[in-house]
Amino acid sequence: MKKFGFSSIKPRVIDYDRNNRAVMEYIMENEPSFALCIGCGGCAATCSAAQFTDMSLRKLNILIKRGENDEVRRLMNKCMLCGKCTLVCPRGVNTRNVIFLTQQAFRKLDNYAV
Amino acid sequence: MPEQYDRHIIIVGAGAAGCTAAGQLAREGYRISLIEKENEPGGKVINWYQLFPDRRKSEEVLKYLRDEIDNPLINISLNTTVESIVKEDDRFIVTTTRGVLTAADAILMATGFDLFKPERKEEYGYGIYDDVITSVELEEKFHSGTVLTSKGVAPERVGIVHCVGSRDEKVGNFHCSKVCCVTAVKQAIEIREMLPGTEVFCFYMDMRMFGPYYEELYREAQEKWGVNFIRGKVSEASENIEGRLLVKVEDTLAGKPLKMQVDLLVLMIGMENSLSGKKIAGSLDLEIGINGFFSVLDNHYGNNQSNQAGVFFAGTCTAAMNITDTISHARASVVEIGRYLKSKEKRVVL
Amino acid sequence: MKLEGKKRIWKEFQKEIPDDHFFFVRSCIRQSFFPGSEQFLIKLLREELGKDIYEDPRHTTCTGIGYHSDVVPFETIQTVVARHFALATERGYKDILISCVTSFGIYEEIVETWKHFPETLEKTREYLYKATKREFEVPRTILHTSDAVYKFKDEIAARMKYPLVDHKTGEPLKAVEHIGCHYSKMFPKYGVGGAEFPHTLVGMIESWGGKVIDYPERRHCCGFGFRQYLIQADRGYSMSNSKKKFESMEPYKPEFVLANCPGCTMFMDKWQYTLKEQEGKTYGVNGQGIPVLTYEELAGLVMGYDPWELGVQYHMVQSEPLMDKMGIPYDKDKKYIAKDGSKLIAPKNLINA
Amino acid sequence: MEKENLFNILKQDVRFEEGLNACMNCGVCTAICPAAEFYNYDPRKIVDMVQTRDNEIILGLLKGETIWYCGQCMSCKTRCPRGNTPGSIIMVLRLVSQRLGYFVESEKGRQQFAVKRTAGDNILNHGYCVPAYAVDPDKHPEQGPVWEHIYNNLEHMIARAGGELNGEEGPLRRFSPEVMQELKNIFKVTGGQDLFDKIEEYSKKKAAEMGFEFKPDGTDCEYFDYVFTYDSGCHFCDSIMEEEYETGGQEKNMEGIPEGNS
Repeated sequence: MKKFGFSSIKPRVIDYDRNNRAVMEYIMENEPSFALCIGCGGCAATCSAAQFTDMSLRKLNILIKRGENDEVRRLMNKCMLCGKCTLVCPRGVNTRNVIFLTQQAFRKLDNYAV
Repeated sequence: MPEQYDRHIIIVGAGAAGCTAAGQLAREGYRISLIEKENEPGGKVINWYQLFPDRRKSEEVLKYLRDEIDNPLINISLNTTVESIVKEDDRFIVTTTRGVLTAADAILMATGFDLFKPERKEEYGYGIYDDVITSVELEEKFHSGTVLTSKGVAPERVGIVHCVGSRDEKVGNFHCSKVCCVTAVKQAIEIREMLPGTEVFCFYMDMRMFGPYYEELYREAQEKWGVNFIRGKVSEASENIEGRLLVKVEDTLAGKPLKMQVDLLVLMIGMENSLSGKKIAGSLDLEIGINGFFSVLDNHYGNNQSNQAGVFFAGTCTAAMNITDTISHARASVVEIGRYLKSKEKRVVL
Repeated sequence: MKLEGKKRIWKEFQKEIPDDHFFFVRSCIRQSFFPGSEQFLIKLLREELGKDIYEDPRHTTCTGIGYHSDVVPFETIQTVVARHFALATERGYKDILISCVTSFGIYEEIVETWKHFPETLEKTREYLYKATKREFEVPRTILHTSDAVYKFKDEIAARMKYPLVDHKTGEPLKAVEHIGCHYSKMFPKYGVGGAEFPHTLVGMIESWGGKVIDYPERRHCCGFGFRQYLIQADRGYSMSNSKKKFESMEPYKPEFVLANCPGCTMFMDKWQYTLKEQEGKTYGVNGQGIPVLTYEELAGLVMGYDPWELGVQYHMVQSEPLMDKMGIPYDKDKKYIAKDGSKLIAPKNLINA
Repeated sequence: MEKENLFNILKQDVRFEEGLNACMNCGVCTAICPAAEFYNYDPRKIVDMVQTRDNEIILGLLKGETIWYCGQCMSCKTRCPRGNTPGSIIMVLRLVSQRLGYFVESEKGRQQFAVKRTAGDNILNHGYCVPAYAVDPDKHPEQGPVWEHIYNNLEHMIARAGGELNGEEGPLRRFSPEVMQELKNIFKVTGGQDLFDKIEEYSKKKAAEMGFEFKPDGTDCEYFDYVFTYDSGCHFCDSIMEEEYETGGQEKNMEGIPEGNS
C-alpha cells in the first residue's frame, strides 16, 4: 500500500447513541444519589488525587453518565478513595461510593463481559 | 360618592398584569377601560396546561384573573387594538380600532410579551424539521393528553433546548427570559410522568432556578423523574434519514462535543417586548431599554413608572417575569397610579 | 422536512447580484487543479450570456491560503486585496467576481473590518500607495462566481440538453451540495440564502432538474483546514472530517456532490481516493465513488459541452457513470490528449473508471 | 524587567478586538468544531483561557500545541451567542506566537516553517499560493494518480482548458517582474516579509538546537522533513489540554496517556 504519512482519526465526540451505559445503570441502581449531581465541581476542587494528576471528579461523573468508558477507566484508578468529595457535595452525592462502584462495575464487565 | 369615580384609567392588555391591576383599581373605586386585542382575557396564561413550580392547572389562575375583572367599574373591550395614545395636558386620548376613548387620567401599559419566533434560530430548523416544536406547542400536546411525534408515536427520547432567543446576541436579545429554565424542568417532569419510557434531556447554559421551590423542582426532576441535564448550548439540529433529529452540543462539563439523536426537540422560546406594545409606545415617546422592553424610571424603586408622567407599566412589558412577579408588579402599579392621581388632585385644589 | 420553512429563509437572504460588468479574479487552486471550470465560467458569461467579464492578468493570488495558515499577516492580505481593488478601479469596475470561496470570505472580512475600523482602511490605502503607488475604491459588490451562475441558472436551464435526471427513467438525480464554510458562515448576508440553508447550489440543482439531499452533516466543514492539509502529518484531520461527511451522506445514495469552494471540491474528491486506498471503503452506490463537480462543470454538462473540455476527468472520482445515467455522450479516446491532439498515457487507478 | 503583557499585545489586533467580547462558556463553538471532533481541542477553553488575561496562561497557549489545531473554518463565528469569533482569536494567538518566537516550542507550531517554505514562498516566488508546478506529487500522495498525470502534463492540461501555461494571461500565467515587485513591496511595507524572516530565524535556531540539518531555502532539508512529517500521536488524548491549563504548557506529562490515534 502507498505510504500517505497519516491516517484517519477516531472521533473524540461523545456519540451518545453508540455508547454503552451499563456502568452508569449499575451505579444508578446501587447509588441513586448519583442522579443528583449538578456539576458544581466541589468534589473536583477538594480531590486529593486532582492535586497531582489530571483527575477531575466532576468530569468523571459526567463521563460515566455518557458512557465514555475508555476515559472513565483511565481516570477512575487515580482516585484514592479518601472520601473528601462526599463530605463537600452540596447535593449529598456519595461520590466516593460512585467511584468504588465504577471500579466494581468494570471488574464485573471485564470478568463476565456484561 | 368618592372622588375616584371620576377618575378614568385605561389599561392596555388583559393578561395577568392587566386583569390584576384592573381588579384592584376598580376595588379602590376607579373607572377602568380594559382593552384586549384577543377575544378573551387571560393573556399568555391561556397557552399553559400546568404551571410551575407546583404544577397547578393554569385554569385556576385564569379563573382568578377573570374573577378579578368581574366588576361593574371595569369596561372590557375585546378584539380591540390600541392604535395610538396622545397626551393632551394631563389627559390621554386613546384611539382604538373601535373608535376613540377619551379622557383617561392615567394609562397602564400591561401589554405583555411576544414569544420569540423560533424560525429566527435557523440552525434549529423550526418550521423545517417536523419534530422541532416550541415549549408552547408542547403545552398544547399536554392539553391533548399525550405527547406524540409527527409520526404519531411516542418519542423514545426528547431534547429540551434552553435559551432559544434569550441570552443571544445573534438574535439581538441579551437578556435572560427567566422562566424558561423552570418551564423546561416542569415540562421534562410532565413528559416523564406521561411517558415513563421516554428519556428526557435538558440542554442548558445555566440553571436559573430563581424562584421559590424552583431549585426543589430541579432536584425532584433529577431524583424522582430521572431527567438528564447536559450543560451546553445546542449548536444545531438536523434530520437523519429515519427522520430522527441529530443534536450537536458540547458537553461542557466533560469538555467534549456530544451528538445525540432525539425524536422530539422542544425549544424553550423566550420573551420579547410585544410588538403591539412597542407600536403604542411610539405615539407616547416611551423609552425602550437595550433589552427591547420598556425602560422604567428607576430600576429599584420606580419600576412601574415610565418617562411619561401618567403612563405606568405592569408586568412583562418591562422585563421577563413569571406569573407571581407579574401579579406583584401589577399590584404595585396600583399604588403608584393612586399616588399619581392624588398628587394631581392636590394641584387642582391649589 | 418542510420546504416552506427553507423557502422563507431563502426569501429573507436575497443578495443583490448585478446583471453585467464583472471584474474577474481567479482562484489559485482552481487554475492549478481544474482550470476548465474558470475557463468555462468566462465562456458562459461572455459567449453564452453576452456579459462583460474582465480579467486583469496582473492580479495575483490574494494570499488567502497563506493568511489562513498564518504565515501572512492581516495587514498584508488587506493590501494585496486592495491592489486587486485598485486594478478594478483603474478599469472602472465596481463589482468583483471571485472564483474562490477562501478569497470571497477574505474580501468579506476585509470590507467588514474597514467598516468597523475605518482606520484600517486608511492604513491600507497608505500601505498600498507606498508599495505600488496605486489607489482604490472599495467595490460596490463582492460576488462569488457561483452567485453569478445562480443568477443566470434559469437562462442555463433554458439552454439545457441533458437535465439532471436519469435519462432512462426520468427520475431526478440525487445530489449533495457543499457550500464551503467561508461562503456565508462568517457573514451570512453575503451568501444567497444565508449561513444555515444557503440556496446558491440548491437553486442550480433544482433549476436543472435534480433533487437535493439534506443530510445531517451537510453544514460540516470538508476538513481542508489550511495548515491541517498543507502539513502531511496533519492530514488525518482533513481526511477524517470529509469521512464524517461521507458516512453521513452515504445512506441517501447521492449520485454526485456539487461543491462551491475550490478546496472542498478538491478534498471531497481526493479523500475518497485516500480512504479507498487506506480503508478500502467507497461511499457511492455499488462500491463506486461519488463524483465531486464544480458548478461550472455541472452547468457545462447539462448544456451539452464536451465533458473533457470542461475538465471533469481531472478529478480522482470519474464522472462516466453519472454521464451515462444522464445520457451524455463522450469520446473515451479524447479523455487525455496533448496539445497536438495526440493521446497521453491515461492515469491508472482512478475511481469509477 | 517587567514582562510584556501578552493580553495587551493580542488586543492590538483588530481581529482580536472584534473576536473577543465576553465568553459565557456555552460550548456552542466546540459542538460543531471540526478540530474538537478529532484533536484534543476545545475552542471554548481557549477563549476562556484568553479572557483570564493571565500572562502565564496566555504564554502557555503561545508555546503549546492547542492553538495549532484549529482549521479556520470559522463555523464558530456563525453560532456564538456573544458574537465572539474563537477562530479569529486563534489567528491572533498564532501570529503573536510566531512574532515572539514561541511557535518553535511545540510540535504543531514548528510546522509553520514548512507552511512558510511551501505556500509562503510560493507567493513571493510565483504570485500564487499553490501553483500546480509547486505541488510535488511525492509530498502529496493523497492527490492520487490523477495529480501525477496533471503534474507531468501540465502544459497540455492548461492548453486543453484553452489557456497557456506561463503565458501572458489566463490560468497559471507568469507574472511580470513588475507585478512580482509590487507584491514584494507590499510584503515589505506591511510586515509580511518580517513575519517570513522571523519564522526562518526562529526555525533555524530550533533546527540547530534539535540537531537537524537546515538549508536557507527550499524543502530539501532534514528540518523540513521533520516538521512536515513528524507526528508524536499525542494530539488526540484527553489529558493534554487540562494539563496545559494547569501548567501553562511548560511541562507535559505524557504518562498514563493511552494511544490516541488509532
